[in-house]
Amino acid sequence: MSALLSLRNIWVEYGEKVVLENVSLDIEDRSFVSIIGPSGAGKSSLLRVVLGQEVPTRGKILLDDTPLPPECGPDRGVVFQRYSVFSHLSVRKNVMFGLECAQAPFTARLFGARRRAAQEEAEEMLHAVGLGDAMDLYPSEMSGGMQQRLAIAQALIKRPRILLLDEPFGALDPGIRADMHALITRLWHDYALTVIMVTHDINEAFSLGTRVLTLDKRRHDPHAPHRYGATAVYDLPLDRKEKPADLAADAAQSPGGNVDAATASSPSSITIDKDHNN
Amino acid sequence: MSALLSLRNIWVEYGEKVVLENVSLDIEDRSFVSIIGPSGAGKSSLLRVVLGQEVPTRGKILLDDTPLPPECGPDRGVVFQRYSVFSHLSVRKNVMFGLECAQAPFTARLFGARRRAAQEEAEEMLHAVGLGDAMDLYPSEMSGGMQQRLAIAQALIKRPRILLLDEPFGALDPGIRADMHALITRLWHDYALTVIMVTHDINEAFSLGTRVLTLDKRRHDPHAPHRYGATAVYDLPLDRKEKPADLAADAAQSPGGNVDAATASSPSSITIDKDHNN
Amino acid sequence: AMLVASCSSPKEEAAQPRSEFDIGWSIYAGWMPWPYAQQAGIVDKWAKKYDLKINFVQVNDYVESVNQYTAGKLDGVTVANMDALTIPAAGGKDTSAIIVGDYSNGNDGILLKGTDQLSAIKGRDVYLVELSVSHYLLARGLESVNMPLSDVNTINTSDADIAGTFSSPDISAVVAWNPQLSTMAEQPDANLVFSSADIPGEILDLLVVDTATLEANPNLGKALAGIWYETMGIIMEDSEQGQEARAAMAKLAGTTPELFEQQLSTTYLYGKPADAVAATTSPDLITTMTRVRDFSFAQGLFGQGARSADAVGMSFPGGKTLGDEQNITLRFDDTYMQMAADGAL
Amino acid sequence: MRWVNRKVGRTNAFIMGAIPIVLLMIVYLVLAGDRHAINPNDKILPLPSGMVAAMSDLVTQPDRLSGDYLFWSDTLSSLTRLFIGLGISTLSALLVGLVLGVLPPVRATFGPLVTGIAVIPPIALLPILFIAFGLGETAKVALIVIGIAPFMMRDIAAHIAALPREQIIKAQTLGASSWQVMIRVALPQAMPRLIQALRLSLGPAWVFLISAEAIAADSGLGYRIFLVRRYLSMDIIIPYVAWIALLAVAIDLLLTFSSRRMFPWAHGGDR
Amino acid sequence: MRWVNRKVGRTNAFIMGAIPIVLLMIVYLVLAGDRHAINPNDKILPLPSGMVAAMSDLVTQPDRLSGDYLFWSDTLSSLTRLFIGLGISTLSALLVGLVLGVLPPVRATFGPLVTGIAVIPPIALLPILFIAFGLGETAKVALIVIGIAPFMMRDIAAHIAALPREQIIKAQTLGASSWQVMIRVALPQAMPRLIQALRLSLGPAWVFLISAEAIAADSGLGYRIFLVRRYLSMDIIIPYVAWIALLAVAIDLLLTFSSRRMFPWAHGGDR
Ligand SMILES: Nc1ncnc2c1ncn2[C@@H]1O[C@H](COP(=O)(O)OP(=O)(O)OP(=O)(O)O)[C@@H](O)[C@H]1O
Ligand SMILES: Nc1ncnc2c1ncn2[C@@H]1O[C@H](COP(=O)(O)OP(=O)(O)OP(=O)(O)O)[C@@H](O)[C@H]1O
Ligand SMILES: [Mg+2]
Ligand SMILES: [Mg+2]
Repeated sequence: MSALLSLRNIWVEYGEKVVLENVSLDIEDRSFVSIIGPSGAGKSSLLRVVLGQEVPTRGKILLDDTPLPPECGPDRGVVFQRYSVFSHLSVRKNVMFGLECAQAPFTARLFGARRRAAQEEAEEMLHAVGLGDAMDLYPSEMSGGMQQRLAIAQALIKRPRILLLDEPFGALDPGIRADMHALITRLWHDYALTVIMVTHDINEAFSLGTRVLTLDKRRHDPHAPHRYGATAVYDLPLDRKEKPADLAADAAQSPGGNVDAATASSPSSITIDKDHNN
Repeated sequence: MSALLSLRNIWVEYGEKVVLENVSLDIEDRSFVSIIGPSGAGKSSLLRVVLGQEVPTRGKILLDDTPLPPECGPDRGVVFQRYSVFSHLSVRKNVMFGLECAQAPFTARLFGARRRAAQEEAEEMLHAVGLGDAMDLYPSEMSGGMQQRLAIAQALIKRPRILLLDEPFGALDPGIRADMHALITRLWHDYALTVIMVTHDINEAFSLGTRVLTLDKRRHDPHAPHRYGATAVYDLPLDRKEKPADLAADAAQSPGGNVDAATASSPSSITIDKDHNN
Repeated sequence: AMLVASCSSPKEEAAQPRSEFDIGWSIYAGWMPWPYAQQAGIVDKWAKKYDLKINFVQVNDYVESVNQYTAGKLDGVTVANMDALTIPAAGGKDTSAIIVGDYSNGNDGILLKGTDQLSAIKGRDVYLVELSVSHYLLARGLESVNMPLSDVNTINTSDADIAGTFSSPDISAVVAWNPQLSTMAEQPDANLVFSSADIPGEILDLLVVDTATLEANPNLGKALAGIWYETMGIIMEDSEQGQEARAAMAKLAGTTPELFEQQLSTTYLYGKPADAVAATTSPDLITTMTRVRDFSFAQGLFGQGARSADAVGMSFPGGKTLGDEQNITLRFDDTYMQMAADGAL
Repeated sequence: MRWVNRKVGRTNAFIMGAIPIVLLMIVYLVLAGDRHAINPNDKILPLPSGMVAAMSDLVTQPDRLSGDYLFWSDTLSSLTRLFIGLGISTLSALLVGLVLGVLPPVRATFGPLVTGIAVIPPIALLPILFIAFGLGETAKVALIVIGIAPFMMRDIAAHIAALPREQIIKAQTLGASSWQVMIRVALPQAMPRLIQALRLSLGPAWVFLISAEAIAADSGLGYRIFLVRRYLSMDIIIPYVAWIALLAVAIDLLLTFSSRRMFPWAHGGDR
Repeated sequence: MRWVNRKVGRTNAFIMGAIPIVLLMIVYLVLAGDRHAINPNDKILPLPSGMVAAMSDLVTQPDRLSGDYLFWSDTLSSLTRLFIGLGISTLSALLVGLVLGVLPPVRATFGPLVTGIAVIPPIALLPILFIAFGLGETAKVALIVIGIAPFMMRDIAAHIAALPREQIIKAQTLGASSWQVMIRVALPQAMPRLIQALRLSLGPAWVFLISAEAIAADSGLGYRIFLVRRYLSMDIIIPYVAWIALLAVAIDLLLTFSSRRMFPWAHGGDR
């Protein structure tokens, strides 16, 4: 198998409640996987498992064909659903943190020329996410969207092999969102990242991803809703270069449950967004 | 003036930083105001001022032509941008809280028949937001979108005169989002609410609102970005019954800054969403 | 506010006759007869005779017992002569010493490590309970070798902990009383260089009661004298009953009979009322109290108001007085001991 | 695996936790053995055999005079005082902390007073305290209460005052009055913290109990310790101290356990 | 306006805070006046004039023997001991708390020991302490440290262990090692809490200082209080206690202030 990351029969349970049921996936190196699915389906749980934050109750995960250690590391970057930045560091220092950890194992702080270099790199990234004016603020002084962008900058500066994004652009206005799309696409190309992104925006899922994965319950027991977990009900590889509009539309229509109700009623919005992105 | 809520020359400043600059608005009774604008423009700050959580540095706010007391009350409901529910109460009790406060001034708890009635009402609301299966969970056991829906149910059950929503549907998948749109529209009609909603989804802003307001900076000093604050740069009343598609498209194109870049590139998506909504 | 309010309640309204009284005691060889008497039923017997109720209340901390008496929470207390003068009497509380129970005859002493000469104490750090009879003993001891108090450096040490501290190697001089004294004397290199046996009759152990209460309730004095001398009769016997009584006292004091006998042997008990009357009426008592009050005044124990050693007045049997006659607050009263001697109780 | 991520199972945790304690005991035994080799009558570091001998009377023999088993009656008196003191402190901390935490005007008025009382070392007040409350149980309980209640009040008040402002706002938009905010929002969220504060106060509470018993008592663990301290009877003091530690650890565990049972929502991060 | 929402300005807060304190003083004066009307020599509730007279010697006159101004030399000795004790405790609390809080295996191994030490009342250990540390300044400082450091360690460790799991995860995805998590994530966030713990420990620290000075000392505020307790000199005890309270409040304010200055991010909710 040449897959970078393989999930084999993963189950995630919280006590009685089955959240993920028998999920098996292979994720290729340099792919951009979008994950969609109804709220509460287990998308964040899946990311947590891949991150190493949570250990699946059953099943195993292979990274480069070796079992993934049950801890997270700098090879996997993350942007959490609830923006989590270090509240005790200013914006600039939040972004520099990753650089400092890598370059100064002991002090975790840089000085002199190396500090200036790191600072410049951080500032460049902050400009890219539109926080050029907010370098010296503390997170508590920023709006929701600004914190979210800070979290993105923080994760991107490390250029991790695998980047896990949990609704990263949810709190952003369309203008900045478009900028971020461009930024992430560029970094993905330039640094050969593998990206797994959870989103609720189907346009976004299709326009950015090379593969769209729908997570939902296959079975539903109305008397014991926690009995069955979600799994990948639909897995659609897209060829970036020549993704046909109708295939995308098909894809959006097929998954069961809530998702299809919404997407079915606005098929053309996908077409439009495709335009917007190329 | 027959306006329900009047803002007169409101300024909001944090120390040196001007966030809102001279905002004046009249909001009619029973209107549905959508507020859009770039991240960090001051949308949440404006809601906080209307809510009474923050006192503007200058200007005054009139509710029914009397100055608004600088505190919040049950006449104004709110859903915050970062879902804030009571972490020590189960889902059902979170929603019942408002009913219990109103009906039992001293114990803030209901018993017997009244308790059952409140419980039923809460459960009905929870079913409406799709949390029928999660009544007994604590917020920490729920996904982001579920917490957001809980916050919405909690605010809606009180049927406040003025409902303030700060990106309420941001963390929801399209299917549930459509359900929520229907729910909010129904409640707005049935209970004669006045709604002020911040959103980043321009389709949503136009399809739900009777009036769309764009908040942005009019002036920008590149050397001192905090010098100037945002204000309502564009204020567009929509006639619900016969909102012409091209007017909406016009509106989206006119505001300055980032917003227009994004909306201009996807004009037709607005048209589509209008279809979806009626 | 509650704190302050509750201590203002016991005013000087004690002048009416009452039938219930609280007497405080703390653990010391010379005072152990009191709790023993209570346990053995002697207290009840005499109280019934005079139609009174007398409670003996143990206070673990000696100073606290005297403070409680001074504050009016107790009607009487067991106390040493010096503390009776400097705490209640100097505080304006009119106090009568109705029973002179014993004097310390070796129960207080100065211990030095590594020498048996008192004069070697010069320049050392001396650990003791400052401003107590130990301090007085130290002053008298130094006087006997012609040294002023300033030749040593005194360090205040709590009486409960002094035994523990002496085992630390950097401490070489202590002044203490029993039982701590004998505990420390067991240490191999400790020497007793001066003790209260060298100044017999100067450290007296008394039972004092509030003068106003006593005047209103003379029966209290009679009952207490009756209790004391009946108990003395038992415990000073060499019989099996006496031995048992002393063992019971040892238990009450938290020690073994052997150690307690040892402590009793350094306590001169006035077993017969006549002996106590003789000691109280002797002019030696006035000499002793003069020494004690001069020492106390020199140490500032009479407080800021006191301009001279005469500030606090004392009276003795036979109308003799010492100090300010307008402000007599400590009265040595032999009435009840005399009644006991006369068998008039 | 990085150390931050190493989870320790229950059994392992138990074994690992026991190691340093056992080591300390061994060190003690060696030292005590050394001292006894030099002076067989050494009182300062008694051997276990000596402690057992000294304690067995207190534990198993009724006192000749009172008929009580001294060790057990000491424990009973001390625990009674401790629990009354802790109970009063907890209750008043909850009431005062709640009011101070939720209502800024009350905080402004009484906050400085509580701070003032909290910083006055109660030991310095001992002379005043016994005069005010007499020699009965009241004074001992009062010392515990004065010693720990202001600390707990401040802690609870600070915790409540630090609740996210959004929660208070939210409750008000849902129609809650000040009173309702207090009992439905602040109170339940203060409860786990209250238990936490109680746990932290246990140590000081014992200190004050023992100090009070040292001065005026005729039974109690602290009384006994101070009584035999005059004779340097470490063979009684050390077992008593160990017993106190054991009781304290048991109470601590009980509190932790009940907090987890009663307020599961507050311990989500612990799983 | 609901009471929850009433903000109190600085000046008002000052005035309101002073009211109950002033009231208490008036009550005291009335009571003291009453007692003095009956017994002009009353020692228990001295009048201010008496306190001034008693204190003026200590404050302004050098002592005959040592030539020191007693009040000031007492203050100096006590503060020196206090600050050394607090310093050592704070430092060790930071180190131990950090390690215990961040590294679960270390917590499993040493957590029970720290809890055990924290719950043993140090007062009961006094004899052992003297033997170990002698009677000099070391023993006094050691009593303070033993008295408060375990509490602070537990508090810091608990605070760090309760940091959102996401933060630790996040730091690790950014490449931080255990050590880096400790110094860059846990340490800075523990600092405001450390100051808070220090504030809460001030009261107990004074308690232990005074206890230590009561046991063996030749100067210090606690020494003086326990010395004059022998003759119930409330005219000295009360001013000394008030002075201690004043010092403690001053330290408390200083700590609050510096925490706000140094860690503004931790006090965002306060504005
Ligand atoms: N406590 C504070 N101190 C200083 N500045 C603040 C504070 N709170 C908010 N701001 C600033 O106010 C501005 C507006 O914030 P606000 O949260 O109102 O933005 P917003 O329009 O809601 O943005 P978003 O869409 O990202 O939520 C931001 O630039 C932010 O930096
Ligand atoms: N700690 C927990 N205990 C119990 N159940 C939990 C816990 N955490 C998550 N769950 C459950 O797991 C399910 C999946 O949660 P998850 O956060 O993965 O959903 P999601 O797909 O990310 O949803 P959203 O789009 O709303 O963020 C939810 O139904 C939630 O109730
Ligand atoms: Mg999620
Ligand atoms: Mg916002």
